[in-house]
Amino acid sequence: MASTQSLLELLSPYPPGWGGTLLSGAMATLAISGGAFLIGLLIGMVGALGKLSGNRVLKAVLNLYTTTIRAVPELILIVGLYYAGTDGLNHLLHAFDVPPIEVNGFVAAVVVLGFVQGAYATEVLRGAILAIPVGQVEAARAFGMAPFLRFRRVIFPALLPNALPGLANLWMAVTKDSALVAVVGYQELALATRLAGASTKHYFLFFFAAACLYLVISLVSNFLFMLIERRVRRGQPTLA
Amino acid sequence: MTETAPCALQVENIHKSFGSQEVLKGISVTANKGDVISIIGSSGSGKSTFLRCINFLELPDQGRVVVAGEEIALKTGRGGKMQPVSWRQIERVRTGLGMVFQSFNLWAHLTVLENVIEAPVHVMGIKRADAIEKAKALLHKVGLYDKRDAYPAFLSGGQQQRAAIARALCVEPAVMLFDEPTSALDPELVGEVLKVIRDLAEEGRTMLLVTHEMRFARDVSSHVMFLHQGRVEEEGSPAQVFGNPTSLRCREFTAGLTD
Amino acid sequence: MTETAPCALQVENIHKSFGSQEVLKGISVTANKGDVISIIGSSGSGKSTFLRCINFLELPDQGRVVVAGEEIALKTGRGGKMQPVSWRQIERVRTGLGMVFQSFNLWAHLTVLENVIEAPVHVMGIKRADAIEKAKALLHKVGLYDKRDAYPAFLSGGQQQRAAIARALCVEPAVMLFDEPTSALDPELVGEVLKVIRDLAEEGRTMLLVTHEMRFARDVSSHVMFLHQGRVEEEGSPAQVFGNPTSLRCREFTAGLTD
Amino acid sequence: DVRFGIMNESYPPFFAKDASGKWHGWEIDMMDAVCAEMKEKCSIVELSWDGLIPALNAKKFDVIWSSMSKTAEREKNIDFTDKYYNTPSKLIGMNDMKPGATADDVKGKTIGIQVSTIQSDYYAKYFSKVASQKTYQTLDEAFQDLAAGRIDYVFGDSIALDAFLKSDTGKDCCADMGDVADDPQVLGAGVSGGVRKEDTALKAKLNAAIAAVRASGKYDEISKKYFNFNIYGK
Amino acid sequence: MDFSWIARYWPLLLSGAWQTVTLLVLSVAFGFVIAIGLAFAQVRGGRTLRWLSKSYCAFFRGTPLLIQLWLLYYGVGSLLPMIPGIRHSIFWPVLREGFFFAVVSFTLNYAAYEAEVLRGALLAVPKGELEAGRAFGMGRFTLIRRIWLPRAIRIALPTIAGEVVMQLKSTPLAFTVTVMDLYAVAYKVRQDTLLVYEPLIVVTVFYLILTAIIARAFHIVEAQVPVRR
Ligand SMILES: Nc1ncnc2c1ncn2[C@@H]1O[C@H](COP(=O)(O)OP(=O)(O)OP(=O)(O)O)[C@@H](O)[C@H]1O
Ligand SMILES: Nc1ncnc2c1ncn2[C@@H]1O[C@H](COP(=O)(O)OP(=O)(O)OP(=O)(O)O)[C@@H](O)[C@H]1O
Ligand SMILES: [Mg+2]
Ligand SMILES: [Mg+2]
Repeated sequence: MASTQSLLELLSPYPPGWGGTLLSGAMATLAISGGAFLIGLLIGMVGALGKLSGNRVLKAVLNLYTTTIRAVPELILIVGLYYAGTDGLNHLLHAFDVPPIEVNGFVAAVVVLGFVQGAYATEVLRGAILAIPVGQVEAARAFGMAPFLRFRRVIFPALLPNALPGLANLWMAVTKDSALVAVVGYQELALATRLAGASTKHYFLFFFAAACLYLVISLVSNFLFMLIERRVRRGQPTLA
Repeated sequence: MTETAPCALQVENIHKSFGSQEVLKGISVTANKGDVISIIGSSGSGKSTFLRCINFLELPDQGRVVVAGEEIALKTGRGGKMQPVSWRQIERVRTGLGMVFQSFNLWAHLTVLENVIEAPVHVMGIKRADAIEKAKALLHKVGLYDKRDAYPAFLSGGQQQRAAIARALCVEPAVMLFDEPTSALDPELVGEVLKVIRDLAEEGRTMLLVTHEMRFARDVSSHVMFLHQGRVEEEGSPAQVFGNPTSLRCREFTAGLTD
Repeated sequence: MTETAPCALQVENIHKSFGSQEVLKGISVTANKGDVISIIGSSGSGKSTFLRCINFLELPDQGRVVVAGEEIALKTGRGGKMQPVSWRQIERVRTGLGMVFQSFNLWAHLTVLENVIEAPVHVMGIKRADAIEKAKALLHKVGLYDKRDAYPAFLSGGQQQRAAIARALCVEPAVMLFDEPTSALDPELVGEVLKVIRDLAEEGRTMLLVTHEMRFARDVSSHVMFLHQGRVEEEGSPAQVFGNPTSLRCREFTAGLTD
Repeated sequence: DVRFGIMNESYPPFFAKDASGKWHGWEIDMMDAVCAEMKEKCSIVELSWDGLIPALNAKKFDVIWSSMSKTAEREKNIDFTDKYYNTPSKLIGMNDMKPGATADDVKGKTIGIQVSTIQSDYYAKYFSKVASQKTYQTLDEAFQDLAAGRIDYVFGDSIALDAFLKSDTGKDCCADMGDVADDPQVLGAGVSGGVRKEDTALKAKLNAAIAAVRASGKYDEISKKYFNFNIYGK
Repeated sequence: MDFSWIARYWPLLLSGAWQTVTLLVLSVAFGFVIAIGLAFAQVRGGRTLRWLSKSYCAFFRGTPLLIQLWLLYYGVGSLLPMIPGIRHSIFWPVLREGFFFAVVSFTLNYAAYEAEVLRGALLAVPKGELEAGRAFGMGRFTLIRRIWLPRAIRIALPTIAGEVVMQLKSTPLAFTVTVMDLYAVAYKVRQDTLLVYEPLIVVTVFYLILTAIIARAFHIVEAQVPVRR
């Protein structure tokens, strides 16, 4: 009977303890979130520059992207892409006599979450770029820097201090949103926790354990973000 | 017909409006190798805007810019405004046009030395060690060697301005655009900068120089332009513009000098 | 013993270091009502720092500041550095010390007019309509009335500087600290500002003025200080400092003026 | 080869996953029995509830085998096999309350019900005029609120409710208030397997297998391992 | 596509939409006020304040909102009835409702995220502009109210808009404490009818409208001060 088991046994990393399940769930969470965050950053960077490019059509398209993608519940995106999407894809492939492919649930989840992250990141980065003193960019132009070089050498380092807090928030949020991948049959930390809770009825124990794992993840990331921020804020006077 | 050597910079009939305000109403200038052209005029008369139009930091509404014989190709875009055909070309041309901004615009995340070597290393592709060598010499020249590892936010106004000058000099552009390069400098340093500009002119570089210091304009330039209400109201040799201007407005403006 | 009227501003023995660099090594100044004191010196000699120490934007390491007879109370804080006893007192005293910054520091989210009325309305508690009235008059005076609804980012350098001057004048402070208020202005406008400063002095206001324009310093001031390597190297009436300086360094520095 | 779709969250004693990732429970045993009867090789596909229907339609598996009640509403979208179990519905409440499970008893009280269960339909039909309800995603949450005194009753499937009453918290706070009056129209359809509408052959095969398992006594044998009453219902 | 169920569920949908909007508005409004305090504590506060604020943010950003809601509702909330007399006090009707706990925990969580954004924006305000304010004798609060905060908020606007939308997307969690927000209604419909997409599409449309309103509102504020590019 579960209630007679000591709590430590429940958390032991080897079955029948649930510790291992939780840990591997945490690893899955990290993998999914990391992938999604990186995709999001990439999309966000392109999106932000696109929005600021002054091209009206591009801007309209990107506005549509950020508004809709942020509005649509992630669940519908994942379910839609994974089930309806692969179905459609395979129909299409069938028409060309290509054998059907199996979209991996993990890949679908990462792509969808990354796509959503991209919408948020676009706005974070757009704000950060707008906060760069315009003269610094003009100086880069005046010295004949091509757009990519300008971005790499001036805009990027100058936007980082402004963008980091928002990006850190996105990272924190995606580590929790990754719970959604359960709908495609992928088990990460949140699901592992509910499973352990439901099986043993020790909800609080496992929720607490999961909270600790999440907290460790975010304390470590907090620390890393702090180091980066300290580095990119070099040259800024402290506010007296 | 034999071709003459192209002049270093030829700017024709630049027009520029901000909203309904027409700031430049057709300004032209031609500069040969080694010319130092001063642009004077009251505050808000469009001097900075003119300089910024030359290297396309502002898109002129109309006009022609030819740098060292190469014309910057423009096409008429939407709404009848000019559009460059190729930003690539502009980027290439810009490397030959050094600029010192009125508000310095140093890169805040780089130290003084890093600011100075940034363009040589990353745009011109000069070896880092060589660039540092050259940058150090320049920083010595403007008296900023001690501050080479300081970030711009911790510099005095004059120090920032000197850093900006060193930064522009380090790319050794054929044409230099100076926007009030001595506004934050003390008389001694103004003298130093004057010397630097003279040396550069002797080396054959061309300079466009916006300034409020008439004395400086008189001493340094081969040609002076007086901008007023978007037009060139008066131009000629310093002696003529300061000594014997034809325009009443110019006479008023330069009156202070002879006090 | 009868008490004499307190002098408008008394600053004694200000010391200030940044890291290991000692920028000010004991600077003092006393200004009576209506005095115009010019501070000259080479770039990086600590002029701005000195002004900023007076209204405690930089905390001096050591020294005394007395404004209109009220001494700003300081205590020795951690690490032996001075600490104000009450920031409240400093805030109150600052309302009597107008400042024009070398880099203007206009508030970017407010239009020119809003910048000018900000302090009168929200610090002095003047009625908005009255403040606008006054601000408009001031903007007329500095020739910026047309630009009153523009945001600072869209102004030329000289226009920004004039906005900063109008902003400082609008609070009608007893003591004004000007940090190179004419650096971005053309000769005509410099003349205007000179007139404004003279008028203010006649009204009995006290002014401290950092400037690189020796001519301006000579014409406007009742007293001139020459800063060098953190010390007052030379001071006295303009005639004396510019005409017959005792210090060799000062002689060199002002040499340009008599050209 | 038949693939069974099971919700990936445990619902003991019907299905639950242990820490090593193995599934067990009454419904799993039942599945094995049905498969043996059909002479098919069976596999489990686990998905969250949200994924079950789309995955069924996308042919990622063939039958939902996850304690899903058959209702008229649901039958519009998928087909159901014959029922394989049906448990009574009952009320539990704070132990200081008077037992009874009629509309009169619950008058003015708050009843906790799991979302989209046959009990919530029953509530709508019989109790909604006199009592108020709170909707929970899982019964476990409702139990906690009952123990905390935020609601007066929990109305649900008797097996889950009895399990709670036997637990440490349940023993202390709450008591059985009795079964509600039966209404076969609402409560009677029972739990069955869900299949795609076009899969009539599979449906027939499953129906036959369920009937055979019932007839052979295998059904009672499995049930005895978990329950001490007849879980097939009437 | 089958939307016939709307005929039966529209009262629930309406009340769900209302719950979603109130949850969002209340938590964003209260959360923003708290965030301002937290951000300034980190930027200007002494060592203790800074540490407290940092820990607060680390905890609330570091743990899932769901777990915070749980701890509050099933943890703290279930201890409440033990306070003598509270079950008969006038507060009980509010205190026993999941809605109250949802608002509280959403507010606390939103504040932590928003504080981080504001902190960055406060640091991005050019130092000179603050000095100008100080030089004119602005007191701490005048400076914050007139210069620092408005300037920082403008810098952070795009990010703040994103955080508000994210908060909207978090409201479905309130269902775990029995709040029938719009998403929960859709969930119920899906369970009842086994329709996969249709109920979610209704939610999506509603979210889209809300998001468009939020984006528009922020855009209007953003456009008030033109930026030179
Ligand atoms: N980006 C802009 N948008 C709108 N108006 C502008 C912009 N830049 C400059 N202006 C206006 O154009 C006019 C000319 O500006 P410009 O900076 O060229 O003047 P300037 O001659 O350099 O003056 P100063 O000597 O004060 O620097 C001014 O009235 C200014 O307000
Ligand atoms: N915040 C700071 N941190 C470190 N060093 C500083 C800081 N501010 C100024 N300095 C240094 O202090 C010295 C004096 O600076 P200050 O701004 O007072 O010079 P200044 O006399 O106003 O010069 P200028 O005429 O160029 O404006 C300079 O060498 C400068 O680099
Ligand atoms: Mg200019
Ligand atoms: Mg200075």
